[in-house]
Amino acid sequence: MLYRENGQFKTSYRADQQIFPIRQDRVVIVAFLALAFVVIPGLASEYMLRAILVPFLILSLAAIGLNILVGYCGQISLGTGAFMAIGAYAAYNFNVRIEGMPLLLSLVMGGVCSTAVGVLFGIPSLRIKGLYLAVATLAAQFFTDWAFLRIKWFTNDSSSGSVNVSGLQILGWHIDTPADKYLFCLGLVCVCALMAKNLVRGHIGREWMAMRDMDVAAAVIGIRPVYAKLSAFAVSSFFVGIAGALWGFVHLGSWEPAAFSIDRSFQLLFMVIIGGLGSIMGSFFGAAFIIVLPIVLDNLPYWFGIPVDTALASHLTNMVFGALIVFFLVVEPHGLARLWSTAKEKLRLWPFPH
Amino acid sequence: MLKFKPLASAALLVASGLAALATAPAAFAQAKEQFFPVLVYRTGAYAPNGVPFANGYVDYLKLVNAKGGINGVKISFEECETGYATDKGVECYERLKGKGATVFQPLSTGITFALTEKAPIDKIPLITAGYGRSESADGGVFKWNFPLAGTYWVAADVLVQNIGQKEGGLDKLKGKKIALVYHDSPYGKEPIPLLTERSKQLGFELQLLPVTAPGVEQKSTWLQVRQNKPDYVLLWGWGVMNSTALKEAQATGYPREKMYGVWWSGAEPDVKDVGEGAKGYNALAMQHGAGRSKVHTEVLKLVHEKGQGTGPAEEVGTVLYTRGLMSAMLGVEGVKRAQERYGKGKVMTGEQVRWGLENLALDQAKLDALGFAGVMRPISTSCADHMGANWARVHTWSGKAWQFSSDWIEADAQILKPMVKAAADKYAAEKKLTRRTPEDCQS
Amino acid sequence: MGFFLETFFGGLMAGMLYSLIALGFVLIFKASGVFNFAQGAMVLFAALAMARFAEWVPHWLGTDSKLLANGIAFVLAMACMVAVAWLIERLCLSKLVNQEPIALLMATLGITYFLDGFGQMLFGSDIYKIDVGLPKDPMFLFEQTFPGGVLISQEDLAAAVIAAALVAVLALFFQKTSTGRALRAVADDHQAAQSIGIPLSRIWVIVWSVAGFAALVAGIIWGSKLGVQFSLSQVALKALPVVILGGLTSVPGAIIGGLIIGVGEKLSEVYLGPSLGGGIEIWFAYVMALLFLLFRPQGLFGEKIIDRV
Amino acid sequence: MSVHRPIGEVILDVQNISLRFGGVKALTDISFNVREHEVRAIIGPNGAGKSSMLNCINGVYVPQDGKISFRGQTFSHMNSRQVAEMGVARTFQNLALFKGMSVVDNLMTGRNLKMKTNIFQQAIRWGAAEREETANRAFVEHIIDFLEIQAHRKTPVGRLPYGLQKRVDLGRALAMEPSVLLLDEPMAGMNVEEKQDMCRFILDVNDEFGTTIVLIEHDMGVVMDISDRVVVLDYGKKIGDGTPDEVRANPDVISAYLGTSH
Repeated sequence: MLYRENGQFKTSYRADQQIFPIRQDRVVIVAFLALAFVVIPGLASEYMLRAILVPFLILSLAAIGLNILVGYCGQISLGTGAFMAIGAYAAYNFNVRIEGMPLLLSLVMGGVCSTAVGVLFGIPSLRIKGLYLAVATLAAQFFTDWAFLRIKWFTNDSSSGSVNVSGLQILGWHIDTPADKYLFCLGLVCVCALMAKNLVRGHIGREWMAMRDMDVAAAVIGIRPVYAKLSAFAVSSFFVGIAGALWGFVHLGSWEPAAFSIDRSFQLLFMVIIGGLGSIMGSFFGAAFIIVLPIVLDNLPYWFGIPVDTALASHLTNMVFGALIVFFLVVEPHGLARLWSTAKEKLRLWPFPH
Repeated sequence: MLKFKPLASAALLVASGLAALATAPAAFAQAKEQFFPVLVYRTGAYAPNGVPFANGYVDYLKLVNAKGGINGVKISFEECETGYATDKGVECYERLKGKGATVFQPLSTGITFALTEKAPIDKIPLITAGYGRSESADGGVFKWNFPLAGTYWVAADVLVQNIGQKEGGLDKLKGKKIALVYHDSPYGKEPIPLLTERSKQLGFELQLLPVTAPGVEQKSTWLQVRQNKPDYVLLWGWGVMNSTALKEAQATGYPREKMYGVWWSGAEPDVKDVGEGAKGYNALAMQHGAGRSKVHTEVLKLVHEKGQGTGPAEEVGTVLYTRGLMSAMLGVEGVKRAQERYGKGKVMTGEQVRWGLENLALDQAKLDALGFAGVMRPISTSCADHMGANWARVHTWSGKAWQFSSDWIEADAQILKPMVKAAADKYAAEKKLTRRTPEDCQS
Repeated sequence: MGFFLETFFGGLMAGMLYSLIALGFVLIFKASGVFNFAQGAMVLFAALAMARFAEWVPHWLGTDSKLLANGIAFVLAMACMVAVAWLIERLCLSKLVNQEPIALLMATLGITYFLDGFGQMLFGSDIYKIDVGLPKDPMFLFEQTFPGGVLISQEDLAAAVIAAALVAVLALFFQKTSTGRALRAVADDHQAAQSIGIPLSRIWVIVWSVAGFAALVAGIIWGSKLGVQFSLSQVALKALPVVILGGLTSVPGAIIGGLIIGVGEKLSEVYLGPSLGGGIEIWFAYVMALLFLLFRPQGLFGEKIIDRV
Repeated sequence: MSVHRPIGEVILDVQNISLRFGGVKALTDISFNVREHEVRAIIGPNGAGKSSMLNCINGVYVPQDGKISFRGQTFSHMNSRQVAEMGVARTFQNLALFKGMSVVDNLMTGRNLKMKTNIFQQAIRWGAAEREETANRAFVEHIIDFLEIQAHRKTPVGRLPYGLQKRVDLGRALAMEPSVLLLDEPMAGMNVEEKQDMCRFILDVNDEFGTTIVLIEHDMGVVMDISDRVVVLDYGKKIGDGTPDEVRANPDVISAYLGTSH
């Protein structure tokens, strides 16, 4: 009833092409942003902000990046962690080596470096397809793991190979309280998400999807596979790189290559699949699900005051998590995003389905 | 908001989860007890080593309570599983911090690095007994880090000295080949600077052989060992890497007597299933070795016999178990020392505990009273020195048990001090920190 | 020269073990089109079961005959693997038919988490011992030809022989038995196979059981080499480059691929490693596979695809 | 029906094309040409190599020998992008639509050669990119009207009935504003009404835009009605070429179709 679009007429193609063509959607999204920017920083506990929301935001950004590659361009990648690592270490080097380097700029440069490497590791995709490509991308993963441990220059010759940053600030705004960190990430993520959305609904986005759905036909109507695929790799690793830089700078503050291990890559792939391939919104759903679920499961015993042996608890966590993943793929292989849209379909008629 | 209604179960679970989490920590802030967070890894790749440590740690806390708490203040504690993963560790830190934690023992070099950035802001001291960043021994820069009873640089130096003794004098090391087989991570790389320093000074040749974590595949590493035949092999592994290394050594016929492990490579899980194959293998005993002393019997009597034991009773007295006991004891003693200044029988804050740890004075008498006689040497910290002691012993695996094979060895301050200072200053420069002033030390 | 041979043989033997795990991947991919990331978890699970039963059986039966204990333990462990296979088919695969490969891949990752948790919960997460009496000490060949001779690890040699035997058995099973033929039929075309009355679900249970068997053998060998504990599941990562290099659908591919990777990574680590600072073998294996793929995008022995419009 | 526009010069000339897959000969020494504005049909039994012929022209397959010249330029093999740029569009026998995308998006994809804004402009969208988007959208809407699929704009093509998918396929080709249109069995599997609609569309395109049309079709009736000249392939060889009437009379063609053994 509330969610009816009839009576809303588009008088221009421009109006028809906006992100949320339906008024109710716009209302909700605005309300939601207001909540995120104004209410949450005030209300949420420090634990909530530092241990859940910040990681959630950062990994959503990474998931968006990965989704562009896997969901929109149909190239499976298991090497996302690598590109996060490149983003993080590149940003770190710009930060320490160049005096007075603005924080934002070093983050972006992190993204740029990861873009370059992303394109490099994207080249095989012109020849290798599907699962073969997926496994091949692991080469990137293990190579970067190694490179950042071995090549001292990247870690500014720190004896242990672990690096750290602190005193984050933009134009005098010192980002140190949890709320600051949260807001900083939130802002950045919103901007990136908007850009990502614009790309996927622009013609570059259509080229990616064309490659994904039917590459021969795409070539015949004049899309260059090289350009389409590599641009997807580039854009994807750019966002992933920025996310990596944020993960290091804002969330961890001090990190080692292990922070971007292969488990991270799998975790992100989970987010994209569970959230929904080919959906920006879905990336957020996926991230929320994958981050919060284990923590919730961990905490359950304490909330209900059941004294459970730590080992047992985390075994159970693993089992439930794994089982839920499978359950999800079974009930809704197209992810939370699809659930979301079907829900909206239903709501159009609700409460009078007939 | 109607739109959210039809979203499926999982989405709802997440939402409710978020809501619950928002409120969760607050519900746990209670003040009459001294809360000890316990970061453990009882699962995953490093569980075999993590479990006994965790059991020892918890058993000691239970023991303290059984003996009436810290001057009457009962200890409450909560475990959090890190699985040795940094981001999980950070999550645990935030969670337990919210429940009133006043001292953390990260139990992982990676997590230590991450928390070193957070602790000063939250005013919570970190005890990293026998691990963490070696330069953090310099309390002038690392106000909140306490690598009590030894860092990796101490370990490396003691090993070099012990090898020297075997050879009959450090000068005999000239021209010798020493290979470092290390876990390819910040943990494994910690000793490298000191060893390079020593090799320059003593003129032995240092070979670095990294092993990719977790270290299940080391054939090529040991082929290289066989190829360039080093006189000694230092083993800087953790978890499965240790036992695998010993097995490969056996398979490539490298004499185990020539192998020296760090104190994280010298416990029962590392040699248990190699058995006879590891006979003659040497490793550092941080301060304590294996075997039971007064404190263990107390634990057995007051905790295990009451059916409160965290792990199996036969585990009591194993190397990592005892290290758990010792680490917990150091934390508790820190609180006790703080109470001497800020009021006996009170619950200490993070800052007060920090003072306690910085002014720790565990003389022999105190150790005897605690039942740690023969387990460890006295420890006394100061503003300048957050380590408190730089002694260690070496023990050797007989095929059945660990037996001490060296006397106490003290790491060479002449080498360590300048290195620690230099590294600490570099850190300070990077972070634009200034050294603490004497006044600050008094506070 | 002697040392080169040592490295070379070492590589071959390590490679043989990789192929053993790769085999699990290939079998399952052939028959059900699933890229089974859970293979590593299955190895761990099987090894844990084997190790623990071998420990418990003597207590239950009161015998101390190692052979008997190991024998029974092996049977029990195998039973576990069959049960696992059956559950996976029932609860997961049968529900996910005709999903796109990536969804299936994710499902197997889910299974991995589950098995990791479940295995450790049932059998504990300490480090356990499998002792099937593989010789531990090295032996030396050609001592007259080369100074110091060529060192061969007897354990690896034995392991390689067992692996080779297993491969032969599986090959026979595929070629000769009627089930084997059914399996190949399914591999070629699900619908067609069903239409001539081959029960898909049973075939899948069988395949996963066979893969479980391969996992068990791999688990026993690696277990007795490394000791049984969590990291065992990591060896799967060593098998991935083997699988793509050999071709996802080819049993001989898994074997040859394993040997190439094994030898390649050992030689690279020993001869290239020092100049690069060491620790290169794991990524080198992947890069090697990648280079092969650039020339044959479907792996050495995989089928070629011509796209028709 | 007759074509209002005068048949012009030869614009597409295929010379001695041969194509093999391993041992299999798909095409042997095929030559024929296409004149501007004409409707040119390629017919032949299944497996005669008709689609392979188009794939060679599109650069999907690379023939082993032979040349293809287009508006005077000669190529030993074509590059898909180049072909598209030269104004050759194509529909597919077994629908090669972008299943995951809506009808509008499929047609918009056909405009990709006309879209010039770079990736950064698109990321910001506001300004140039949006203007371009809107302009092209307007063009696509014309095609949607022309093909009478207004009702299905936003539907994912996967959900459309077969007949409509065929139209979308044609629409995507038209969106490229082609000067030559290659149609691979545009009426396969259609009922009579749908076929009539499709014929109408094809002829309208040919009339209104003067688009040259190369058509593969099985339905002899249709072919003979709408095409100006016909090439007949059998087993990868050319067995006939000429006006419908000439071809109808050609004995080889008859035997090929009535299956007399040669």
